[in-house]
Amino acid sequence: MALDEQQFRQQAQDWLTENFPPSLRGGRFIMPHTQEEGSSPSADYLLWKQRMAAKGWSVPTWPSEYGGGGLSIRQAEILAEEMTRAGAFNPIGGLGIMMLGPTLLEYGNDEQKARHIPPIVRGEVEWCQGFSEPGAGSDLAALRTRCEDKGDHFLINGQKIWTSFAHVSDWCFCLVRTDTSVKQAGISFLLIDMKTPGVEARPIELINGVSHFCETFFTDVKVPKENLVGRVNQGWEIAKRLLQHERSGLSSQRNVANVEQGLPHLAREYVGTDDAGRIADADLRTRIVQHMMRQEAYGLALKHRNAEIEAGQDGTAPMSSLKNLGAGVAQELNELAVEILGHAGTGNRGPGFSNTELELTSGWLYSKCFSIYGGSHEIQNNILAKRELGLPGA
Amino acid sequence: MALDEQQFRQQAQDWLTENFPPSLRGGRFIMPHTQEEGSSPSADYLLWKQRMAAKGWSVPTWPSEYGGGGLSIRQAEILAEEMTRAGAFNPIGGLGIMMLGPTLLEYGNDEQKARHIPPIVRGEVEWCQGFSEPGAGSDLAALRTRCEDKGDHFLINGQKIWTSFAHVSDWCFCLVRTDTSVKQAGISFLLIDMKTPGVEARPIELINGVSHFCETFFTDVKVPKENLVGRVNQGWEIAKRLLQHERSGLSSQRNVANVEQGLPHLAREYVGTDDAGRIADADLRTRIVQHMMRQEAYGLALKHRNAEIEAGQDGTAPMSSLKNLGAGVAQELNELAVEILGHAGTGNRGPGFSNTELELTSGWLYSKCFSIYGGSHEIQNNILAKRELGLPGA
Amino acid sequence: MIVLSEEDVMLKDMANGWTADRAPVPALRALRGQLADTGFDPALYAEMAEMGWPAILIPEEFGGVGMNRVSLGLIAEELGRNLVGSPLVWSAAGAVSALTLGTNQAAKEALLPQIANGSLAAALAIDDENHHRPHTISTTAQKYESGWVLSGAKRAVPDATGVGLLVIAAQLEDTSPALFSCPVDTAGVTLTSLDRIDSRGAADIVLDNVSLGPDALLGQGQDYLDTVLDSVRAILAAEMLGGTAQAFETTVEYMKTRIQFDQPIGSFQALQHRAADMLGEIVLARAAVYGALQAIDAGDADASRQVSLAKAIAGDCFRTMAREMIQIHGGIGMTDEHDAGLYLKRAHVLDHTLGNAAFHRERYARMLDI
Amino acid sequence: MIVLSEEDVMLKDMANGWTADRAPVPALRALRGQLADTGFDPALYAEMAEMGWPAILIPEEFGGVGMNRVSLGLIAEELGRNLVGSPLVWSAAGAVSALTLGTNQAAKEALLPQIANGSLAAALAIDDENHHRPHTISTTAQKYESGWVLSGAKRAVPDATGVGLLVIAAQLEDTSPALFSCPVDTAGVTLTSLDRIDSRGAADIVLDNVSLGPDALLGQGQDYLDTVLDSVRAILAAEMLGGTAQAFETTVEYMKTRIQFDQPIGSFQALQHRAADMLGEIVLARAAVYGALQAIDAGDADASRQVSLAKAIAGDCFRTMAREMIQIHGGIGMTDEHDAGLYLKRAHVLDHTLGNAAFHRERYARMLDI
Repeated sequence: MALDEQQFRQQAQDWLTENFPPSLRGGRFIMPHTQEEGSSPSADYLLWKQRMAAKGWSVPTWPSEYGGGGLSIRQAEILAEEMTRAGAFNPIGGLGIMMLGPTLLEYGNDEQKARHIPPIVRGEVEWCQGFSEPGAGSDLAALRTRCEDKGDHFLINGQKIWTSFAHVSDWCFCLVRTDTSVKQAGISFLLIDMKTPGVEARPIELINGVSHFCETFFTDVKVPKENLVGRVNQGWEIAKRLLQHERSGLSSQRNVANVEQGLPHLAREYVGTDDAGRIADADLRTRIVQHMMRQEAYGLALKHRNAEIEAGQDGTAPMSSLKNLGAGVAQELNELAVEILGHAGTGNRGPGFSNTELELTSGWLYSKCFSIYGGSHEIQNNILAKRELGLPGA
Repeated sequence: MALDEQQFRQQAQDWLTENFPPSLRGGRFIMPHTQEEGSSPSADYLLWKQRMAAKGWSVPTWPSEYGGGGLSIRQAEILAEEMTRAGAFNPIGGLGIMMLGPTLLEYGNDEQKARHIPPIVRGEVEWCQGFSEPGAGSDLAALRTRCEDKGDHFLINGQKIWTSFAHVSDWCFCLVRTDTSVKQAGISFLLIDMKTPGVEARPIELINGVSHFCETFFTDVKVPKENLVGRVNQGWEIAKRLLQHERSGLSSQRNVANVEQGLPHLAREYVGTDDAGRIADADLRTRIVQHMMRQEAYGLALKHRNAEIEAGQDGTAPMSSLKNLGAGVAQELNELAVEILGHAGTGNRGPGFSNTELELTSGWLYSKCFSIYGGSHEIQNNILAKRELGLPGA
Repeated sequence: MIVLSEEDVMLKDMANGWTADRAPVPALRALRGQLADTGFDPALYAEMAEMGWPAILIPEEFGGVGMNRVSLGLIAEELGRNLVGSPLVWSAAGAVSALTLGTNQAAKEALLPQIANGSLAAALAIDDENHHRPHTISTTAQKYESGWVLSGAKRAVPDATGVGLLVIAAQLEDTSPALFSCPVDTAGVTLTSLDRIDSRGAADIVLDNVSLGPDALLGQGQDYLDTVLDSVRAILAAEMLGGTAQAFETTVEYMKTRIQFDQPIGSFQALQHRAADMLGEIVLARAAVYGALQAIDAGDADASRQVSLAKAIAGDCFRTMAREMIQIHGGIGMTDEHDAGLYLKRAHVLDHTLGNAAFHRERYARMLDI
Repeated sequence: MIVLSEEDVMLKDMANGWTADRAPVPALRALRGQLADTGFDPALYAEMAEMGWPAILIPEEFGGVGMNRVSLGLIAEELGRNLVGSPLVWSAAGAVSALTLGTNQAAKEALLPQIANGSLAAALAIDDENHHRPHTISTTAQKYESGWVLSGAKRAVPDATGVGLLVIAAQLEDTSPALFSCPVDTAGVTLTSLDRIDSRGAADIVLDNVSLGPDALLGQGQDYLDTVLDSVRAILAAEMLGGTAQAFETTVEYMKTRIQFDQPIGSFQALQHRAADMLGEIVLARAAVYGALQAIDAGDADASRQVSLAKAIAGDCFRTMAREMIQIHGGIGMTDEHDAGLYLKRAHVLDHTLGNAAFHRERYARMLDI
């Protein structure tokens, strides 16, 4: 098996050498949504996207039947390592890949899979998630968006919130209430075309000025019955599975993109070093070190989980723990980054602040939602107490 | 008023110069209980005790009618400052002073006050507290020790636990169940002579080897009816008040007696300093500094509370907060002390460890109960959530 | 002691009422986009002056009311509760301390009455770069027969764009630091207005051979500078305490009303205990802040250490509370529309003003020779 | 990766079963008061030897089984769960690494087979004083024609009283450190048995001109010493991980059974969330510990850093968990009769063995040039 791994590593290297445009080296994923904000991808970016889509390596472990890479988790890990080594990156992303795809592969019918998955693989269709409502945040199952069976179609009325990028998405996977007499058991899972009349998305401005989260209103929206995933009232089961994919996706993100050369580098630049070459502020240095150790241990925990899954074992690290740890480590990183910047980490807009400084400051503010979205820290702890530790309810 | 304060300060100084035996300078309170362990107090100690008792300054704020000092809180504070300055200390202490006395002054009848308070002031009678039971720890009101009205006396049967120094105490103030049909409202407050037949106290050994907490068994114990404080079934109300005195007493203890010259001194001795004269281990130094700042802020909080009470205002700092903060600061101190000692902080008994090292290590282990006794950290937080913050019940 | 005089209680109640009425949080929001102008509302500052607030520390002989730092701290705490924008702290604690602790009688006579009546507001320009290092000032002041020439750059000076007077830290030729008074429109002074996250005014300042008269020097020496800075830091700590208290109270109220799982989230014990622990932290912060103010008022020998204690503890406490405010509010706390983000941003900026918590922990340690 | 081979799974199950059966926590209690003798039960160590545990890292040519550090770590973890007393770590990881990483062929041939079969147990005498400072060893070794003379003192050497062999760190004349093998009954070696809180054996050692043969030198140089120490530290971290895991599981079980306010205390959300957060800390510790063991096995260039990561995180985690164990158990957790105190005491001693968490954080920082 180590030999096979070596062979695959060589193949990946060769393919990357041939196909990854050197001009993109060190670049990163550009969300299609952000194109409207002026940073449209280069021709090389589009070429790279096309090649990765054709190879199926945008989703390396999905079945090749639907355009995926058909790789094992270990091979995907090797691929990721080789991409890092080559300065390459995955040019295709989004909620379709992180959440809906894996869910459809499990719960979708053949027609739904054939229709929706290949465009996700190719990065052609953007999906948003219609789960939370104003009165249903942590208590997601309290959702009230109404879905009536009108014979030849469903009729949707209600309001969602925190629908990221709803205003620029093509489709929405949505939880709707199909039975008001029960709570979890009255929810269904629906795919809604965002261009359907009656759908309106209004961006909400966040504390760092970005506004990709929306309020989304559904007013007499007609949805074809073929867009129901699973059975009527099976939505909660499907949603729980999808949320596992979300936790998994969120827990594997390192959320460190903004500080590419690391905190010590930033600290040396902004705070300086003492005679022994140590970061000059001993109190700050102590906290940077503690953080880096947590960061490294967390990286090892992710690596171990992947190895376990690859080996067909149950992961020893619960996904909810990884989600919380990942959020905590990333928030810590962002806190330290702005502390290192000092006054330079207090800017809203230039002049007086470099773009990097503004990005770090904005990123710090945004990082506060890591422990809220995808199931808050508190909700993950409830899950852990019940499912992992078997503690009794109140 | 500032003038009065100055006058009183002078009086206190004068009295201390005349009455405090110089041989005791820098000494400290010796619990009468510990005499059996060989450290019997000197003749000067007994003289000092007798003088303080006669002056009533063992309990400076208690009414002079019952032998107290009749001072204001501010005067008591000045007295404490002057005693510190003179290297003096209060030679009389214990639960009678900290808990029962204030409670009896409020709820006791004239006969009870006249009988029990003067001996407490003089440090002649030691009291223990019979509250907790094996099934009633944090949930104190679940207590089951039975008290039957036998006409001319009460008959007590049951078991208490964590009765500190029960095995060497003269009397016990005790919560007993007088009505099994209700919870809090079925509890009474009783004074029990520990020499009564049927009372048996068995010391429990703690993790640091001390064993002043006891299991106390009551088997057909007859208690005169005059020993009931307040009314039958009024015990919970009285106990809550008494527990406030306990919290107050616990929160004012600094619990730092073991590290008299402070952590920096200890660290300089055991860890050393760097070229700039700082404690050599930067990580440890950072934590020592943080601790000392919390310690100082906590000291200020206590001082402020006394000033507020003196001025007849409601304290802005809740007693439960002070209890938790005090316990936390003291535990932190003890953790740091043993970390500073290194291997020297791992001893159970000599040779190889000095007495100071053994005391610090034992004190560290014992400090773990600061957040448990007198109402655990969790119970104080429940109290704060309900009473201070007005948060709803589950 | 924290026990307030009747006078102080009246002052505090007045500040509380005025702030709630005239300068609630929406008043801060209204400042956004106007930062190139003043960074605060001059009309509101005029009202503060009418109430005598800038004059609190000014001796009566110079038109002031001669109250103490505890009094000013009480006002700062109330302003902090609603994140009120104004140059009060810098004028009433900063410039006033620079003048009263200094030796320049002419400047006192000229400036203190104007500060007292609110016609002159001031800013303090201390930091040369992104971190607070008051013992290594790089801006220089050279003495000539005709007066002084200042050269250098000052970073992120709060409220500089809206005031008439700058008090500038510069290094003398013997390397000791000094403070200079400098009208903001002096030739060679260039302000670049900053747009900072807390929506308050601030500017970078370039000092290009700025000529000042011989009377511009207010005082000199490291002790003098430290004492002036401590006077401001203690008041900033009081402002942070107010912000913390308000963030806490708002959060506890939200916990009583937000329903999830068919009950108010404040009924969940995990949140209850976090709120209870937070209450304890505020107890510590309050004790430290009023301890520091009183220590300055009493002229205690260890007042500087008490100030660092207060600034560090209040800074950490406000940051932590603002984070908890967002976390407990959940998604809504992340929106610009909600106030939680404003508290977080203000906590961050205040923490970094005149030395963050780490700076003051280190200063505390050195003062105790640890 | 943490994925275990079938062989390792078998080993782990075996260790788990044996420990539960033969060496549960009461076996540690039984050692109390016998510390002047061995500090561990020789009969139990003989059973471990029969199972081949001391031989795990020893190459087959010297009578060993040639498995890797992950395998030994799994055993240490299981022993740590029940606080088993034995010189296994010092013999199987310490002395064996000192020999196999060294250059002394004669010593390997003489000693490794005895260690493998359990007839010779060893202790590592590193620290000269109360803190772990392996880069400033004060014990000296002087070379003479007839061999070596060691002088100095060693502090708190674990299990020294019950073993036959001491491996002693001393400074050569060129100031580089070296390790020497020294039978415990060599003339000039004086042991003072220590009574420590963890009820395990340890001794202070005085080396008064101890003469050793020319073959006593096992290896030398700072790298050599660091690598030997890392080998032990990683196994100690695994032992701490086991202790943490057991303390956690015992506490969670207690939460399910202890009734207060008419319900199991485990139904209180404040405790639930603390347990959930603690679970996350154990996830990190486990990842760090197995990461370090694998890094050594793989000969990774950054293995030393990984070891410091593991030792620091496992040390903090075990301490924190032991404190929580007592707190959640309440009064009963404070009694000597309950096991909680034993976990706290063992956590404390293990943390301070071969460098506590602060030592390893600093070492980690220096290796990353922070």
